[in-house]
Amino acid sequence: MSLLVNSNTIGAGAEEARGHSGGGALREIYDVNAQVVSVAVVPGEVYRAKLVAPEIARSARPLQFVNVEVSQGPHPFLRRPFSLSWFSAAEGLIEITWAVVGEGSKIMTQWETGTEVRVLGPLGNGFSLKDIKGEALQNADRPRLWLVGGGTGLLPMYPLAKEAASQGWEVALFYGARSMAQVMDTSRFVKAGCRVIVATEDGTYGSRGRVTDLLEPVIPELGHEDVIVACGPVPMLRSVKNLMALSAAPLYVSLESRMACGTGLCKGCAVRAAGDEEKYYHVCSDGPVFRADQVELGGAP
Amino acid sequence: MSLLVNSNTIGAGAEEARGHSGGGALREIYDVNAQVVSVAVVPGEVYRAKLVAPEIARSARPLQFVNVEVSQGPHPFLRRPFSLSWFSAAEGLIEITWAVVGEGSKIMTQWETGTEVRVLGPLGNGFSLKDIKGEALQNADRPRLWLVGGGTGLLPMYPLAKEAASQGWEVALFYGARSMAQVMDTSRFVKAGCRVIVATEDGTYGSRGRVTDLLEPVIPELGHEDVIVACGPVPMLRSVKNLMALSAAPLYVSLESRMACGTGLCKGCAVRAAGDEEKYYHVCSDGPVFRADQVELGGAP
Amino acid sequence: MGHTDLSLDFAGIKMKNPIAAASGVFGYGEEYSRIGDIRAFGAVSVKGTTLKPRAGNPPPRVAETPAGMLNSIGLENPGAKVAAEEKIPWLRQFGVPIIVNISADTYEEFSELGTIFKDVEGVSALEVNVSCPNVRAGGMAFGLDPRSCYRAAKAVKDAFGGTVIVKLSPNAADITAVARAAVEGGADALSLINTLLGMAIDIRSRKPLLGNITGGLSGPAIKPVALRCVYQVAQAVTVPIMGMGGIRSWEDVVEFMLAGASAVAVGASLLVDPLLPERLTRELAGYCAREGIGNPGELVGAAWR
Amino acid sequence: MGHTDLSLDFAGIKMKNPIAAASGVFGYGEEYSRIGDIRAFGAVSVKGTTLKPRAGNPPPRVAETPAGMLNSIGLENPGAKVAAEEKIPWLRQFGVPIIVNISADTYEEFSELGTIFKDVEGVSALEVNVSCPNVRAGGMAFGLDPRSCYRAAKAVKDAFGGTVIVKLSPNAADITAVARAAVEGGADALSLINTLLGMAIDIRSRKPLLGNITGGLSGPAIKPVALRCVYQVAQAVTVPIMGMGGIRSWEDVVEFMLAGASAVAVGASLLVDPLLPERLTRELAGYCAREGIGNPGELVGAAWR
Ligand SMILES: Cc1cc2nc3c(=O)[nH]c(=O)nc-3n(C[C@H](O)[C@H](O)[C@H](O)COP(=O)(O)OP(=O)(O)OC[C@H]3O[C@@H](n4cnc5c(N)ncnc54)[C@H](O)[C@@H]3O)c2cc1C
Ligand SMILES: Cc1cc2nc3c(=O)[nH]c(=O)nc-3n(C[C@H](O)[C@H](O)[C@H](O)COP(=O)(O)OP(=O)(O)OC[C@H]3O[C@@H](n4cnc5c(N)ncnc54)[C@H](O)[C@@H]3O)c2cc1C
Ligand SMILES: Cc1cc2nc3c(=O)[nH]c(=O)nc-3n(C[C@H](O)[C@H](O)[C@H](O)COP(=O)(O)O)c2cc1C
Ligand SMILES: Cc1cc2nc3c(=O)[nH]c(=O)nc-3n(C[C@H](O)[C@H](O)[C@H](O)COP(=O)(O)O)c2cc1C
Ligand code: FES
Ligand code: FES
Repeated sequence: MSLLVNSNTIGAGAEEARGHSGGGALREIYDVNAQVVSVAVVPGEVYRAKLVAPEIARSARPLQFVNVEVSQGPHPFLRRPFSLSWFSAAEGLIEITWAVVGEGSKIMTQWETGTEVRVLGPLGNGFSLKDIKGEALQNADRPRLWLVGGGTGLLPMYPLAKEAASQGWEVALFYGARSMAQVMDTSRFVKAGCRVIVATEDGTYGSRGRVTDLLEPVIPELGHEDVIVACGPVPMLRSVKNLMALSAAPLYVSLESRMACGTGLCKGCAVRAAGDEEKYYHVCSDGPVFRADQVELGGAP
Repeated sequence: MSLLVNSNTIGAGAEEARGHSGGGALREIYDVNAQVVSVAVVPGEVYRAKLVAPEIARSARPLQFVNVEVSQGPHPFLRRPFSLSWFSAAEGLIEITWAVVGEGSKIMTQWETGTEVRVLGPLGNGFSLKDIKGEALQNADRPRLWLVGGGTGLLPMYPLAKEAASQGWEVALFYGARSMAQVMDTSRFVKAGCRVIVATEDGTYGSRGRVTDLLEPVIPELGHEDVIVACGPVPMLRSVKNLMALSAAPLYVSLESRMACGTGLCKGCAVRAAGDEEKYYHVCSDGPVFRADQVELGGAP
Repeated sequence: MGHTDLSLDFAGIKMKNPIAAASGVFGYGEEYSRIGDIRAFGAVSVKGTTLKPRAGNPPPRVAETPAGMLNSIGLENPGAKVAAEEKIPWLRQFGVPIIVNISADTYEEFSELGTIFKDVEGVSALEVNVSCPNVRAGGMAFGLDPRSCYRAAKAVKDAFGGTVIVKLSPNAADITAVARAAVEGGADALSLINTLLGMAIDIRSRKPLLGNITGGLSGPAIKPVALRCVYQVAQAVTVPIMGMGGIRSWEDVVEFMLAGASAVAVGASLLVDPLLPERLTRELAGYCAREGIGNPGELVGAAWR
Repeated sequence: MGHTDLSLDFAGIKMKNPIAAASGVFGYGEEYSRIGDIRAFGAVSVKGTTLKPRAGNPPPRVAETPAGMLNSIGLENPGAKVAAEEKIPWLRQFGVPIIVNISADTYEEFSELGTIFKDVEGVSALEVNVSCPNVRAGGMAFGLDPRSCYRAAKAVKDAFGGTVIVKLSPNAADITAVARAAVEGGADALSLINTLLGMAIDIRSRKPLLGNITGGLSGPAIKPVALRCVYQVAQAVTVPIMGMGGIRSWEDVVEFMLAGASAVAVGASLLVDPLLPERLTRELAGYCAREGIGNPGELVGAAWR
């Protein structure tokens, strides 16, 4: 099976994919001094900001991310990785949406219109329909994209949902959150033409249960015309992977990991290759999107 | 000669002055979560903020200072010492006025009305007329206070000027700055009834020259009814000390030094005692005000 | 969510809570008594005390660095006699266990210091500073080499008899070897870490910023090194450990305990936030209550046990 | 305010400017070529290379700390053969001096590595990593003890013949002794410092945060330690020094030069600010012009000369 994502074979590791043919860049990464044009608190207890970053917006793909400077002083030292929750090449804008979990994401809540922040991107392989022109899918009448999102894992999938829906794919989003307060706005998915089914663990919104409970009943239906992309906490990804074990449909997972550079320089963002104790992929450069069967989802990051 | 400042003999060192009589505090120091009520850029390229700090305002004395938290994170790590440029027990307010020289003073320019900052004070011995009821002065018809200020050294002397003027002292301020842009507002001194004479090094404001050029002609006039207090860069203090060497009038200098605690805990703010290689005073607890003949003004801080 | 008891017996020292004042940021308590309540500490370690009075190093003595500070105080202290006859008796009134931090250039001096403080009422322990980077002769050298550390520990233990804590240097190539030697020499407990040797340069003058050229680095910047040292040493010895190095939040306290410290001390952060011990004690109790921890002792060494 | 020439001859390596990429934050340049211009560096030190390929340590491999970071990459690299046959030939095209950072568990391996890179075109120097805290066998141990360091340096020098740089560990109790031993062993230059051994603990899981438990501390937090090491070593040897540890501004570069470094390298800060070398070079030139400095070499060691 050769479903290509970007120019890299998904999860194939940097060496094989890059070759050494004279320094031609496979993609370009820009360090942009981006101005914030809007920032707001949106449903789900998350912040959302749009920034001016034409170079990044122009070359971005769904499920790519950016590395954001949160301080100009020596602390906090590292940049923070955030997925592109939306971007527009035409407008030259990118959008990130974040939960406040620690020091960096808290500093970012002080952004206001006009604030300038350094943003490095676009980063990662991303995931675009162009990449998965596998034979099976080409023959399908109406290919279907199933998105499975947990928590903030919903965010990066919107650009992909939009792309797919606009190309005539049938798109469904299964989305799970802890409780109503954490449920993020899914209306943009709906507007894009996507079917949205939500579950909360405590049943305060949508059906009661986990996102895998939503997925389970449809698994027997899945075949070669289907593609599944999951993004969320590792335990959720593991459950999805287990559920899908016997399905013919390819499953892709988008991973997170602790990062320093976000660009492949440091080899800090390792994730173990499935079934090989002595091989690692790098989430920032080989991923964040991997074929589920290529990575070990054993330990949490 | 026993001109007492605060309860400490000026420059007498902690051991002699404090005794060990049962833990009674000689003064109290408060760590206050102070709200900024106003902040402005004022002449002389300095910022000025008033803060609500009733405990500090109530017990503050002229030439005392506070230690200001500039960050809640681990960097910048140390607090910054700033003199009280004004305070009012009645209003429960203190004021600090600062030049932007580095990381901390720059962060402080982001303060706005309502910002809360931790402020520790009042710190240092300070200098009040109550402390210098020496015999000579008691006999004087109209005691005179001569203030000599260089650069930001002007700032802490205003509370003293006001106190002296209101108690019938004749008060004169000799003030030197580099150039017109650095000349700070002296109108509050004038309003308090103080004679103000200014020099700039380039002659763009007041007379051309250094503050010592202003002082030199009056030195022969000085006698037991006079007290001189100087505050500014060490080279200026050294010049003033040399000029005054043969004068009968007592000279006090207010010093700065690199500090960590500002409260006497760390012994970091050492200044060498005059004529004794093996003795140090501490600017934050023995000072900042010293009798000029007690400290070595050799090296810059 | 039951009641949390923060008290502990640290090598015979009865601490109400596990938060101590590190040596050198508390003097002998007089200055602190004007700012905060000395009773907030579980124990206090007084300024490094030498046989003879010391004036300390030439200024400047402190410099700020990224997330930390350098100091080269140079053990300014009034000497053992004044400490024993005036400082300790005064400090005793607060009823908080007093640890006397001692520093010396020779084993004989260490022994003499042990003898002097043997009979001073209210001294709960001696803390042998074999790790001060700020004095020329001796000081840190004892803490870099297991044999010297053994002898220094033994000299103090033999003379003093009571609880001896040896304070280790992170500048040692193998801190566990030095730790074991200290325990063999008679240490009842270990404290770590002292400062890392560092310096700052003033680009305007083009010269070292500190009067003493080099100084000791402390504060949050060194916390990862301190945690590593505690984690290693705690597994190498059986005596209790007082952990320190960059502690400024209750999370830091918990991390040190997980690494293997039974008690912790606040150093540089006390200079910046003098009321820190009260806050740490309150927040640690809150954390324990939330987590259903009866005594924080349950956490000690959990990261490797 | 005349023209400033930033170039230098660093132990035979012709550097256009004194700003190098530190080993481990630049890989072999492929990733960097997608972000910035490799020609901006005065020299580049490639990822620590071992005889056999290494997969590296289990994740998590990085953690943020106050003003710095920990890493435990564990020398993930494709091995000397791939480096020599594919990586270096590719990197050569940029015309920037290439320093190959090598790591080994035995003297024999060091010697073999020297032999392998002897005949590789475009290798300006070998950098002997006797200071990596992230691999179990060997690694840092060579850098803690003068004798082992001497032997490692000699093994590489004898086999390689060309310029050998020995990279020192700040974890040594006496770094000057190790430095002198390296020079005796044949080092033509020294680079320092490698990371400090540290760790982080996750209070939620109550376990070490890094998969490898301990890691190397770098970034601004360690700058005072690095400056001190450079200041001490520069006075103990006559070979040139490449200084590193927390550099992220032109002021830092000047401080390292004043301490005694002829060239400097950017490590962790490159991860955060990949275009840093261009900015540093520009700002250093600006500073020199303002100060009337013809070549920054004039600053080297001024803090103690
Ligand atoms: C590829 C990628 C895409 C991401 N996209 C999003 C997004 O769109 N929206 C969103 O809310 N979050 C996203 N995250 C998680 C986000 O990066 C972290 O929540 C954020 O870094 C936390 O920073 P902090 O300073 O607030 O937390 P702190 O805990 O103070 O951070 C300390 C260090 O740990 C790292 N860290 C902490 N949590 C995580 C985590 N979950 N994953 C990776 N590193 C972490 C930080 O980057 C920092 O280096 C993404 C992570 C990755 C790797
Ligand atoms: C008792 C006292 C009273 C003072 N009163 C005033 C005042 O009223 N107005 C005013 O503008 N300045 C005053 N200063 C100087 C003021 O403290 C420094 O300008 C300020 O600390 C600089 O901080 P920064 O972060 O901007 O500079 P940085 O250079 O980034 O600071 C780095 C470190 O050096 C210390 N430092 C830098 N410059 C000085 C200095 N000149 N003196 C002491 N420490 C320094 C800082 O406190 C900090 O620890 C006073 C200093 C002292 C000791
Ligand atoms: C200003 C200052 C003075 C110190 N003096 C001493 C001392 O006299 N004896 C000693 O053993 N340690 C001394 N130390 C080291 C501290 O006790 C502590 O071990 C170290 O600073 C690490 O902790 P921290 O990061 O919390 O400061 C001193 C530290 C500072 C900051
Ligand atoms: C992610 C990372 C990987 C590193 N890998 C190596 C290495 O392979 N070989 C080596 O000699 N040093 C390695 N180092 C150390 C750096 O080269 C440098 O000596 C150290 O980080 C101090 O500099 P800094 O504070 O600028 O990062 C690495 C550092 C980092 C941050
Ligand atoms: S974060 Fe540096 S390689 Fe991925
Ligand atoms: S600044 Fe700590 S004693 Fe003065």
